[in-house]
Amino acid sequence: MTAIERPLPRPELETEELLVNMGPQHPSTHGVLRLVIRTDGEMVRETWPHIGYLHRCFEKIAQEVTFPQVVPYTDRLDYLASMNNAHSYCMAVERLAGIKIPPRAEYLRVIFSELNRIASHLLAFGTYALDLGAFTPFLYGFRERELLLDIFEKVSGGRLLYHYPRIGGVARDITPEIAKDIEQFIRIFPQKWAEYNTLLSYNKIFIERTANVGVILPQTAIRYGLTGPCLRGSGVAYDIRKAHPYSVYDKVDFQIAVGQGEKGTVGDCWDRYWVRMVEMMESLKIVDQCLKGLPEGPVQAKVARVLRLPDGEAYTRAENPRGELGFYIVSDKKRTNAVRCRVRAPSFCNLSVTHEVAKDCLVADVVAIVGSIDIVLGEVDR
Amino acid sequence: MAPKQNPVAQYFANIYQAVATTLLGMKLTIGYFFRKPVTMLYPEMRPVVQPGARGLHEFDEAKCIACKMCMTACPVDCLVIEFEGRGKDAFITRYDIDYQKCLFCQLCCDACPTEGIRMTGKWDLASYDRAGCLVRFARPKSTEEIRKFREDFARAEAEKKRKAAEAKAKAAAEAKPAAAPEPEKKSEG
Amino acid sequence: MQEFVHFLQHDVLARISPPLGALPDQIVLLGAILVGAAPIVAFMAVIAMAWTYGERRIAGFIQARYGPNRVGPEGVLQPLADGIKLLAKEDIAPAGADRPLYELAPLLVFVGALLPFVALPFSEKWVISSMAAGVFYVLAFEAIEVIGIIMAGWAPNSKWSLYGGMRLAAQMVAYEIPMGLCLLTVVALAGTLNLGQICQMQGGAFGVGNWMVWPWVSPFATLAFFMFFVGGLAATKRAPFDLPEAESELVAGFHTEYSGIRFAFFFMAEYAAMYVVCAVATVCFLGGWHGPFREWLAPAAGAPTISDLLGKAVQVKTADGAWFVWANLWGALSVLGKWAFWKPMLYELLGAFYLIAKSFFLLFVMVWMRWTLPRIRIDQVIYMCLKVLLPFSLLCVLGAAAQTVFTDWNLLHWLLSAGK
Amino acid sequence: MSDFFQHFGQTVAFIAITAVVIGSALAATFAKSIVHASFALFFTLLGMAGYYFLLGADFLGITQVIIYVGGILVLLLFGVLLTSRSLDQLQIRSRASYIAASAVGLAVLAMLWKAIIRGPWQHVTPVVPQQTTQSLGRLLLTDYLLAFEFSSVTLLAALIGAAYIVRRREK
Repeated sequence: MTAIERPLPRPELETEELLVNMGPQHPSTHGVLRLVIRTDGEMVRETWPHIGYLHRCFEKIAQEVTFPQVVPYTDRLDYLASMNNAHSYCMAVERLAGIKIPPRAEYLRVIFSELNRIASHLLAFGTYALDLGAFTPFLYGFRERELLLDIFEKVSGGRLLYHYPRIGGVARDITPEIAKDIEQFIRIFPQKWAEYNTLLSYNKIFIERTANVGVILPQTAIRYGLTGPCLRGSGVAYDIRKAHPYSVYDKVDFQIAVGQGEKGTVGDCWDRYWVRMVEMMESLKIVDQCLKGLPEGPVQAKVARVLRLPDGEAYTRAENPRGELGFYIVSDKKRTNAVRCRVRAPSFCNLSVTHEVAKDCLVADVVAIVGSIDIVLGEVDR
Repeated sequence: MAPKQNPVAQYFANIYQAVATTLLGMKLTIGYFFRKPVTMLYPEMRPVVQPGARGLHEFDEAKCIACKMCMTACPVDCLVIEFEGRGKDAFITRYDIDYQKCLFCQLCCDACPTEGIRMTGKWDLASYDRAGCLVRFARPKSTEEIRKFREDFARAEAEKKRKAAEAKAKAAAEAKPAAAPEPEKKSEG
Repeated sequence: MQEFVHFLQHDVLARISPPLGALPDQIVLLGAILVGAAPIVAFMAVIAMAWTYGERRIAGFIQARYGPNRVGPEGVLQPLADGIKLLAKEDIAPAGADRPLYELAPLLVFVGALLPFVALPFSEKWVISSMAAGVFYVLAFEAIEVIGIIMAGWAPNSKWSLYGGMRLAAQMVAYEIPMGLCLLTVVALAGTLNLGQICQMQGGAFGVGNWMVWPWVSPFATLAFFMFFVGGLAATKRAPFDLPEAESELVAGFHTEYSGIRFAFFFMAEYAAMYVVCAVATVCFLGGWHGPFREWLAPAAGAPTISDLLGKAVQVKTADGAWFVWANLWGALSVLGKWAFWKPMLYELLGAFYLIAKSFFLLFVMVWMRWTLPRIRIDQVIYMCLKVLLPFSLLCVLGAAAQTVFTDWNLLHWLLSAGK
Repeated sequence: MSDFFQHFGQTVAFIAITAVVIGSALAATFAKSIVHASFALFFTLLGMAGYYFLLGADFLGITQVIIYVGGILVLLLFGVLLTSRSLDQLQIRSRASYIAASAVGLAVLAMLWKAIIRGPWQHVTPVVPQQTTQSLGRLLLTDYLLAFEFSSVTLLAALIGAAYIVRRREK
């Protein structure tokens, strides 16, 4: 806490600065993030994010339990994007083990990863509206997310923690009924999306609250290692699905959503928000294409019951709804568990920029900025 | 970036936008006001659980072969199994799942070779105390029963052993030079 | 005030029994205040309770869900259950709180919300004090609420509360100016500060033709109405101006540390203040108690008043030497069978119905807006007040002044009501 | 008899209001915390409004509330609450300041006393003008227009001056 005492240029009028603890029990900190903000009246001079409140030793656990047993734990990293997390982890193990998974499983993984991206962005949209004081979009977002959760429940049995991608494929095949549900969702969603835009995206108050607020310059974003919508919101067209295609992403056609500075400056909160909104529609396109091109075949490759990986290390990354989720695994052929498992969590890296961005702004802006970065504390603290 | 506008025009445009977008939003919300809610009245209307949902476990003692695969597969060690005997005739004395620890990951069910343990859609798992979180799936057995099974099992084992020894002796008697000792099975539990 | 006391003395008490009529003014007034205060508090409580339920139900439907529906039929008893819960709750004060101020603050806020009801008409005759400067009075006593809330922000020794209090003070002080100017528009057009008189001249054709809000009466008043409503949203800290209690920024603002019955006071004060703003808007812009079909019930010029009727009915009996009220109960009850008694009663009742219905409609719009819009930032709140509302409300006042000078209000009134 | 009660009631009200005013004024003077002093001032100002109401000057009473309570006191509280904590504990630091403050206070008291003694007091039956607001407005815009305008211009000048003093200087 020594940094707090660092003197800043004094304002003209002698005022008293206040050190305020925002969180961990605060309505707008997305879980248990603790922000220490130094304020001068309504102006925030500096913000320090404090993390670790939700630490659950994920990496240590991942080194203790066997490889298939880690998969349900990855669900709990970014609990809003379980499909994507497990996808990334399974890819790492498969790469080390040299398992080639059946094409149908690849397609299913992509379909559900993208649907989960929509679900996650719907929640991000809703909570962001909540941060800015609009309650209703939150529930509308939940309403559509519920449709997705029903689909996930049908296919995986879980509503939040799916444990659907498994090492060597996916847990279950989809039934025609599930395929129909997904098609139905693809049909109705664009109209709901337009409603969100009417209600929130193009609302003048919302634009005023987010445009030109919390501008992250492209170079700042790159310097802090931001990924995902936070990076693309700053106008950098970097998406792992395009830059380093994995799974079947090279076979589908979609655009990278990039912040244009449509309502204000490139890299402001509105841009980050808008990237998420556009990504929902792009994900819908991917799901549509994958569903149409879904090959027949098994969904699970042959995997040894007691999985031992050869000596080696692997790092795989996947585009999570929040950015680049990487798993680095070191394995030993004598062991059934990883020697080292390290997670490169997007929320953790994205959160680091808060200190740089959330300063010399209003208290309300801090909420808007933290909300627009869209962190999940389960992943930040791991 | 919006084209640079005359500040006066910008001022009025802002006011217009603020009013217009507010009215649009209000039109949308009032539309929902007159529509039927999508939520359900919970205790009266129960949500339909999809087939294959991962809820409370269901344990079939008859199918269990006491192979302990579920116990091994569990990432959180929430499963405890104790039994007498082995294989198809195993006598399960204890099959507990501690739902304070359970992840509902279904790895136990996937590991089970006989589908003796599987998950049902039962999701209403609240209990008033911690003791309620520990669910004993196996039918409780009296010590008498266990003792009886032990005796029976020991007798059967002895019988089996005797038979095996007899067969061995017979085989040895039939072909003396080709005698090889049968690998001994290790008994578990 | 004086007339009211005289009315009580001569028309009510003296007719019940002559010695009662000889009671001194002050005693009568004190009695009237005590008797009169109870219904106001009750009315305020009922409004607050009705709207806590209404707000949650409306929010529910807007958000495609049900809202409270468990306690009583359709959940209408929910506010009662909440009230009992709040009353029964432990009253917690944070350590380090300034106890006297902490305890005084909710009361001040409550009193501040209660005082405007004194000048607020409920119907043409149903008004506690028809004071000359009614418009001004209603605006003034919101100031007490501001002080109460600053106190509530400071006393619990919580930073979030302090922020809430400061924000509210800034907001309310700023928005009082455009709100006052918007009302001044009406005052300029009507030529009086008396709420009753302002309302009285808005009848017009069919009871709706002459409302201030209609552009043909005065386009400036139309504009002023909308600005008054926006200002009212800000002054009652309703979304999108709910920064003082912005839950995503300040936890709960100035009432973060309050619980139980003290919290209930804040809550009731908020809804009462909302009703006051809506009722003032109704009285000044939306024709108050005027509405269709009401003039059919209008009493004729020489028609006896209710108190006349009552007095007469009672007096028949007093001639026999029976002094007490219960002795004359039959006479009093017999009045109930007369249309002449019911007609003015219905006339007032219909007026009250129109006024409260219109106010409730505005309240509904407030709730509707709250569940639609995001929250504005504090600098935008002040920008909106000083750079948008203030110039336009000044324009309204000037325009209205010009209108009264160049066109005769009475002429316009005459033209519009010529049809009937 | 009614007349007696009229006076009696007024007297009671006057005494009650005076008690509030004097009590809160004393509290404002001797309060340890400047915040408490400010809140005590609130009751003093409200009591003053009560005097106006008692005299039948309802418009003036409301103005007192709206200007002093709603405006000035809120600004005062704003200043007090947003400035440094060191002001929280108000205390007179030295004997010299004690003496100086007492001297000034006594001087003011002496002047007031003289005014009270010299004042041409007479008993008039209070005539409650029915239309205080209108007559006040008329007077302000006719006889006292110059004074009215002058005071408003003075206030405006003060406002601009304050804004000028607290402006941010470019370096």
